[in-house]
Amino acid sequence: MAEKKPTGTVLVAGAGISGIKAAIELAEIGYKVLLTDASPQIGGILAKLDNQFPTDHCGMCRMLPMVGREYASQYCMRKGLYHENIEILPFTELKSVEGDAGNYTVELLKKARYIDTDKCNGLGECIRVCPVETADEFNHGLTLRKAVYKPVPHSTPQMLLIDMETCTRCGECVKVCPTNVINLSAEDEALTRQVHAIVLASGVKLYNLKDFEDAKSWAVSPDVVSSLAFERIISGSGTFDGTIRRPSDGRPAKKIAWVQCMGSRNRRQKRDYCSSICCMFALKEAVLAKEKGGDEVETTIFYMDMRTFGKDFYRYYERAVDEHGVKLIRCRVQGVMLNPDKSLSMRYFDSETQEFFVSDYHMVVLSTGQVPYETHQKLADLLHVDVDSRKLLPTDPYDKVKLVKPGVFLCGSLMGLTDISEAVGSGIAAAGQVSRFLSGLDVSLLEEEEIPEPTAKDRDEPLVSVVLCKCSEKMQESSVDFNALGAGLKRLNGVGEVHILDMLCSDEGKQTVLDLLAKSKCNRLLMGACHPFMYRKSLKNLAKKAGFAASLVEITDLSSIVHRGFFDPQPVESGKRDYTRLAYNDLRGHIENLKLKPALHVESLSINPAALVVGGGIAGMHAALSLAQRGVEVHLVEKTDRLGGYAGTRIEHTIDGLTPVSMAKDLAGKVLEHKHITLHKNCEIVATQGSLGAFETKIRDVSKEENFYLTHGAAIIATGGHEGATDEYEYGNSDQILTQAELKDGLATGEIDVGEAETIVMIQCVGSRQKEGREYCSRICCIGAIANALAIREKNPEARIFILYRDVMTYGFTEQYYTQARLAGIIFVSYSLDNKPKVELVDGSPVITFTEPVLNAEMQLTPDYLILSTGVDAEASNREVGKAFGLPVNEDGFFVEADSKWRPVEFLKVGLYVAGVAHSPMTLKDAILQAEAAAHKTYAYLSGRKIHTAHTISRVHDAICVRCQRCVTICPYGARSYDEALDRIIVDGATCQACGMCAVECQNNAAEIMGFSDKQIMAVIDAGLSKDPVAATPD
Amino acid sequence: MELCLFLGCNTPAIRPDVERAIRATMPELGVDLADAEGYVCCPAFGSFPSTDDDSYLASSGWNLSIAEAKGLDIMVQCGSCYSSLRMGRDHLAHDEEKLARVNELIELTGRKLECKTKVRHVSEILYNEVGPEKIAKTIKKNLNGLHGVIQYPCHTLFPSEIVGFEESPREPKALRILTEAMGATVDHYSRELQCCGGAGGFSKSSPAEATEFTKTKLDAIIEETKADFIVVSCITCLMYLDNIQKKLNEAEGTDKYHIPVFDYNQLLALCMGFDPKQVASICTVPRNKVIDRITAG
Amino acid sequence: MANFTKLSFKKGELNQKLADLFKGMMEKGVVDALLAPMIQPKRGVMLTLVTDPSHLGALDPFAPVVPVNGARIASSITAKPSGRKTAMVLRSCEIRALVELCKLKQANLDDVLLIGMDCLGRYENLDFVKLRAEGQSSEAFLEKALAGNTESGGCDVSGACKICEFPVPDNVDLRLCAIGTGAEAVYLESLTPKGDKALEAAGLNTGETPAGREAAVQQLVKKRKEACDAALAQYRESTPSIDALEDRVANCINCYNCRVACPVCYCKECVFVTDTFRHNGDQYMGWADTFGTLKMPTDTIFYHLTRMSHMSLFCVGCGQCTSACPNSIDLMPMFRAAAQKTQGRFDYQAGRSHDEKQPLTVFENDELVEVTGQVK
Amino acid sequence: MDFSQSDKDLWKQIYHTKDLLHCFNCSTCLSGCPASHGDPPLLVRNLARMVVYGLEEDLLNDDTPWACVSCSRCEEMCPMDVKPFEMILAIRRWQTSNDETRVPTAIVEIYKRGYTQSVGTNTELRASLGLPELQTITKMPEMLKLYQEMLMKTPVVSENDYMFNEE
Repeated sequence: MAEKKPTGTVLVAGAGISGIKAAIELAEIGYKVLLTDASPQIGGILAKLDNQFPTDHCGMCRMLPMVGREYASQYCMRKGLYHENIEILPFTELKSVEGDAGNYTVELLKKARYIDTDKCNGLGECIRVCPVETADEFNHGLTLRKAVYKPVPHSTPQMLLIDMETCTRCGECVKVCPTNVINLSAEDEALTRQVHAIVLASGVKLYNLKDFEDAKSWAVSPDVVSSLAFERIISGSGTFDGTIRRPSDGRPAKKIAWVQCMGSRNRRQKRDYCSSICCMFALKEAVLAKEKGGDEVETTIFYMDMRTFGKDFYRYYERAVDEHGVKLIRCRVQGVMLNPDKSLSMRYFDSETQEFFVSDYHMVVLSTGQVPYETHQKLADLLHVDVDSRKLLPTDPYDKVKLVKPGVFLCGSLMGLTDISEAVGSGIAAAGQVSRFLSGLDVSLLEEEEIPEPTAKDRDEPLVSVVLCKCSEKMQESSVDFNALGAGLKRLNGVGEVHILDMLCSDEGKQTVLDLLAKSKCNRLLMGACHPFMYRKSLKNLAKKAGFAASLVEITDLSSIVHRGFFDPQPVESGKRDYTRLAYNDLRGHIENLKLKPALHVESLSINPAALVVGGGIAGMHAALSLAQRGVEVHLVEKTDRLGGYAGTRIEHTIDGLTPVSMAKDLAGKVLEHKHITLHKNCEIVATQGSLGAFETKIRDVSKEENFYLTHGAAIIATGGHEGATDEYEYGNSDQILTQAELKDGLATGEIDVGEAETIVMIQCVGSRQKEGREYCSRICCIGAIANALAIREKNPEARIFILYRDVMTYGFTEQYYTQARLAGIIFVSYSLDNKPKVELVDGSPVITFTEPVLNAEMQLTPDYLILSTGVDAEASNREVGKAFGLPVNEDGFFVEADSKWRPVEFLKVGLYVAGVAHSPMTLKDAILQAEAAAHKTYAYLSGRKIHTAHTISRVHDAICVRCQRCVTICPYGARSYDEALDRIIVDGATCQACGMCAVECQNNAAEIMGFSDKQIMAVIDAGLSKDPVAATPD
Repeated sequence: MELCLFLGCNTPAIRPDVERAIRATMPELGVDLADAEGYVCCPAFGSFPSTDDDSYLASSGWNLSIAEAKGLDIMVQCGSCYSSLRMGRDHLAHDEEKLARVNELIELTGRKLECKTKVRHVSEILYNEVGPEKIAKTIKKNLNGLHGVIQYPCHTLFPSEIVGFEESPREPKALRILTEAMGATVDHYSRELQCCGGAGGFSKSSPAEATEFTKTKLDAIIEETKADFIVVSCITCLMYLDNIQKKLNEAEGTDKYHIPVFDYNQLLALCMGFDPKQVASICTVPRNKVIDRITAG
Repeated sequence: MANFTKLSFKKGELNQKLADLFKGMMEKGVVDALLAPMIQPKRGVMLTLVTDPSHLGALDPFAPVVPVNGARIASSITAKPSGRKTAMVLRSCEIRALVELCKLKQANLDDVLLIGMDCLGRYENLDFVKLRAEGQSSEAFLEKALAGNTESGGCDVSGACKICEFPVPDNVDLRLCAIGTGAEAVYLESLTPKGDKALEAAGLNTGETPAGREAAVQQLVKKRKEACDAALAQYRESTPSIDALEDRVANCINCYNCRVACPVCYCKECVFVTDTFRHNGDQYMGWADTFGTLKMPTDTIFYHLTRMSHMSLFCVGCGQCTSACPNSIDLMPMFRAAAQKTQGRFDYQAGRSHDEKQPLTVFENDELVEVTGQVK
Repeated sequence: MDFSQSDKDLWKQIYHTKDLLHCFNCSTCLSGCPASHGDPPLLVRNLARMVVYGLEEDLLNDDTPWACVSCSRCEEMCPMDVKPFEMILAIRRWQTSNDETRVPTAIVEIYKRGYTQSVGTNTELRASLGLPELQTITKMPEMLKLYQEMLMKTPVVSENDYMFNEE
């Protein structure tokens, strides 16, 4: 007998968003995932954030799978995560890792919660009676909690636990618990698991105001808070119901200051790095403060460099300053002084006027960053590896998510603090790397769920079977009369049977139901139970086993009504609400709905398992190879006659020791050799049609002047970019004025000799970060300029090198290069957008005049060379490629991803992905990370697993459709199109998210979300309003 | 223990009652003091440290070697002397070349410097070596019912890695705990960590601004606390905060500023029952009220 | 500058003059066909599609009657274009409805030379037939109406016309002007390059501008607006509640005539005749159970509210709904009052311009963000 | 100001240390500096820039380094560990060595009697407080001589010996 291969199993340690994303991506392609988190909850930092840049809303649910979404359940991610293939272990620490690549034994310690959360109803009687009060971690100590508490107030189901540090063991909670789930003598549980790969996603320790010396100049009042605590203060579910008040006395905070770089960019405290995300965080908070607190709220940010380097960050910054009036002051302040009236004084220097000012604030928010070394050292010890020279986990030089130890990957803030987009992107990329790694091992996938064929029974006259769970006897006594309820429902037209059971969630309960349903003649099923979030999946499986079509099963939260009745303090005699009636009307609504509901069936999409990659730069080649390695046929289309793109042909060395040109050569060699990759050089995209699994793209071979067609299941756009052009600063009028790329080339070829040069000046942000220009940061120019300056310094130690900048964008650990440059004697001088340096040609040579900001003095430089950092431009062909694929391109010429935070490499149209500079200017490592992520998203659909549409998608009633095409215009996902040849509106079932916009818009109900017809909705409303007696005489 | 007392210039010359207080109290607490015969200027930051390394470090070396010859650590009360000596020692201890040069220069004294001698501040000795408990036990009278505020000497705080002894230079507590050990209530105020304004060239080059600067501190004390006195442990702080109050009153035509200023050891001496005339007699702002309370108590 | 061509006619020969005009246009190949009101052999005046110019003798564009809103007819002819150049002579309410239908892809004006005509109102169909039988001519109506009197033999023009602020059509290539043009003359005004070309091809020279026209139009519009405000105020006062509204449509019999007559009710088949409103017996019984009684037919107020929610954004106020009702329910003020609010909400006016996007079909950038998170 | 006129290597003369080069003009040194309240204010950050730029003349004429109270708060707070107080002292030294009028008179006093002021001469007052006579160097002529001899070997005294040998 052949031995069964083990199921590919992955440990994802850390359930913040990057870990969750990695877990979902792996689970979706059929691997078993263990998702652990050391804290009692999942969600990480994001559980605390109500509002995220740039929409200032939440959008966490958008990281869930888009196609066949019912199989992962689509719901609010802030409440929880449920996935068949993911075992979630909160409050579990990783204790040890032993073994080799592909065969790791991990020891986990599952800490005792003292509450059986599977059975807890989450209503919190225990919390009410607990006598202990202590600072609440979730609200950063701004509020109090009990010893038994909900770690995240909005999670569902409530994952309560008891904090034994503060618990007095008085036992009151045990007495009142209606479900008997509290065990004060529970113990931690040690678990040992075998896994094939590990993803580290634990995040890093964050700077806080308690543990660090340099915070003590600030922590003088409760009104000095960290940026995360401020997030809780303004949260609707936070400390003051979303109004902005200072913690000390709850009075409105009208003047708020943010202080940047708290704990970061500090050589003295051995933290010479930037924490990357704090500038945007502060801008967002300042804008939110204005929005929530009104215009009279004054917001001031004290900063050194406003690091708005990411996509759309600069525009947000402009809006914050221009539209919202957020004030920015470039000054690092020593500390804050607490005044007797509780206001907080800060003294700062205004360089422009060369004067000091003292300002009083109601609240001071410290933009606290990361303290990574401790976390990295701990993980390195656990993995038996050494930290690298940066004191961080040793990673592959090109792959940020790949550890040097095989089979171990990392994502999220372990790479340095990441914003949501990077965290999500790295989670996908890590999943991609794991998938590539596991594809080389002898492991199997979890079996795919069988989708049953439609049966004739579904089309019979509707007959509903009703199964109700009484939950706990203890509760139903005082609230819902189940006998009357059952009798009432049984009387209804179309109800075949009513079963009232107890403990449906137990194994016996399930068996009982199965036995009952096996005998049933009904073809529709309504189950009234508890915790539908948690049990929906298992109850649906039960129904499936009993032969019910998935779309004809409804599960409703009956327990909330029972519980509400139980806890309603009003005595029956003084007019307590009739909870039996409430339950009856609710259930009746479901019954009426079920009666009218058609049997819906999912469609198994036919998937062409080939991918198209547009662009043969490093990102494109990396993506192609990532897919090909996993057996996917790839067509790589490159418009020029050579591979490598901009970086792979122009950049020999980067400051962090990478060699893009030789790397590109290496990749090109692999691409050419790979049996799964077909290269199409000199080819342009003409047009594309089709949808996920079945695209057909017309391609023009420019050299042969002929067109041909490629069919593919998905595509990755990796069209790249190039150095920007300029005519500013006398560029083109002197051979002493060059761009950074020209300098780099000239230095490499020796055409430019800086050996004798006395002075070299570089100007940053040429044509960038301004209206009517590149209204974005190109992200790589500051580091590029520093690299060039250091190269000059090496050839000529005596030359004076000046870099005129607006904000030095050496975010994250690249801050070290800024420091390195200063140490090499390179002089950095800032200028402001409204007072740019002026360049004149005197006898053909550039003379630069500018206002020196520190001394506020006019200065002049006469350099041998003036070097301009002109930023990164999008490829001009992006617009045509965008048009061909029907993909949006922003005003800067970069592709617009589906969601800037939660779906960074996807387009709204399913099956199309973006990677690299086509998305926005980024570093080589980031481009590779995106390529890996895009490749993985592609692979998830092309891996050979069945891809189903959801039951619930929108459809068109052709007979009553007038083809006015309003629905096509309105569909935010581009799932609807008008087919001229057929004269019909077509719905792309994979792309449709059933948002319902078309159904709302369509005047005539020709657009309908299946299973949500007007008739059903009206029937539910009628049932909700029904007043007939529940049951006159119970049987 | 025995320590070599480095007095500097202001204390013995202008406020010898502080010297008296130190000499009176420390032995009572088990700290015997030896004199540094032939010591010279620390040197003050405005002197040799502002001209060249040689003259600065040679003077430091001169002083350090006196104590080193006795095999004793140095104890200082004056903040400037403490900081200058400690920084000088730090330079020498970490730079063999400089140490060699200094030894070359002080060779004529016949002394040799190995930088074994440590430089310690009197408040650090009281806090770490003696301890608040011992002080509480030793005193005969106390400050019960009196409110004090602290003026921490900047020179004992910054830069912490060279001069510091507090757990946190941003949240110093030694003087508070020592003062509380004598029964006083210590009030916090917003400008607690602000410099007295008396050291260096500031008060000479910008007298009006320097006075205004110190005024903000005194105003904060008056408005925010119930201070009966200010506790210092630096001769500059003592003299400056004491003398400026009279100036302020004269300039503003008020008597608003009348908070007596004491060196910590003076309060200690009073609580130990020493004669106020000897240990706390020289001042601008009258100290009678506080002294009377202590002696009466 | 507007291009006007003066068309003088002898008393009683207006229709002849116009017939000559269009005949010339067709013969010169300016257009292949003409859609215009023509006198029918037996009775009445109807829009008629003419491809043979010899039949133009029956032309009567100014006949004060609109049996069917012409936008519907224009939609039928152009939704799937014939490729034939067609002149269409329509009134303001018809043209405004046509503009909406174009936006809804139910009509296409590429091949159409749109000729609008000044309109002083229409009689209800039966009234018109009666007046014609009594010998009233279009010319006589025009003369009397221009003098400010539309009442004749106990009949008056429809309520919708009395409060119509758009006696002069916009968004046309050519305009047949009768207001403020003086006796025995109408003008043909060109408003577009297409119109200019047509005039030129027809060999018509442009000449003087009718001097009194602007003032006369303004005065008429002002009068109509005042009447409109008064009528809507009166309606709102008389219908302050949902009960009053229900009372207003109490006699509705679900014949759906109003829906058929409405030019902007553009659906092929109305949702009210689909399964959605075909209920089972137990459904009726259930409703009856809730209140003890159930008025039949059901869904009448629901029908009107639904139609209102669908159509009020496009309503041009032509009043065909009122005219169509066999039970004399005056629906026009209901729709006009609602339309005034709903269109006002979006700063939209049905039929005002081809370029204005219909409300609820366009999203502001930041509106979609909330659905998808995408930032454009 | 034209940079071609400034001395790019001036910083090496004044404060030749990597610490200075770390400075990124963040202004932390300014906000808590007591002497920054002066008129003119002591602006440590600006001085650092002037040193880096090599603005020799401006620096030579700048009195503000002498207003420093030596509290060293800037040293504690400086996130780049520029050691600004050390820099202030370094600027003073450079000024002194380039401009004899900058030589502080205090050092003449110290040379003469070991201290900036007369220590140990208040014998009566001291006695009244019960204090012993103090063994100051002033009272130990041979020792003082050795001290003077030693100082004479240091640059500031030897180069400006006329100031010390008046008598």
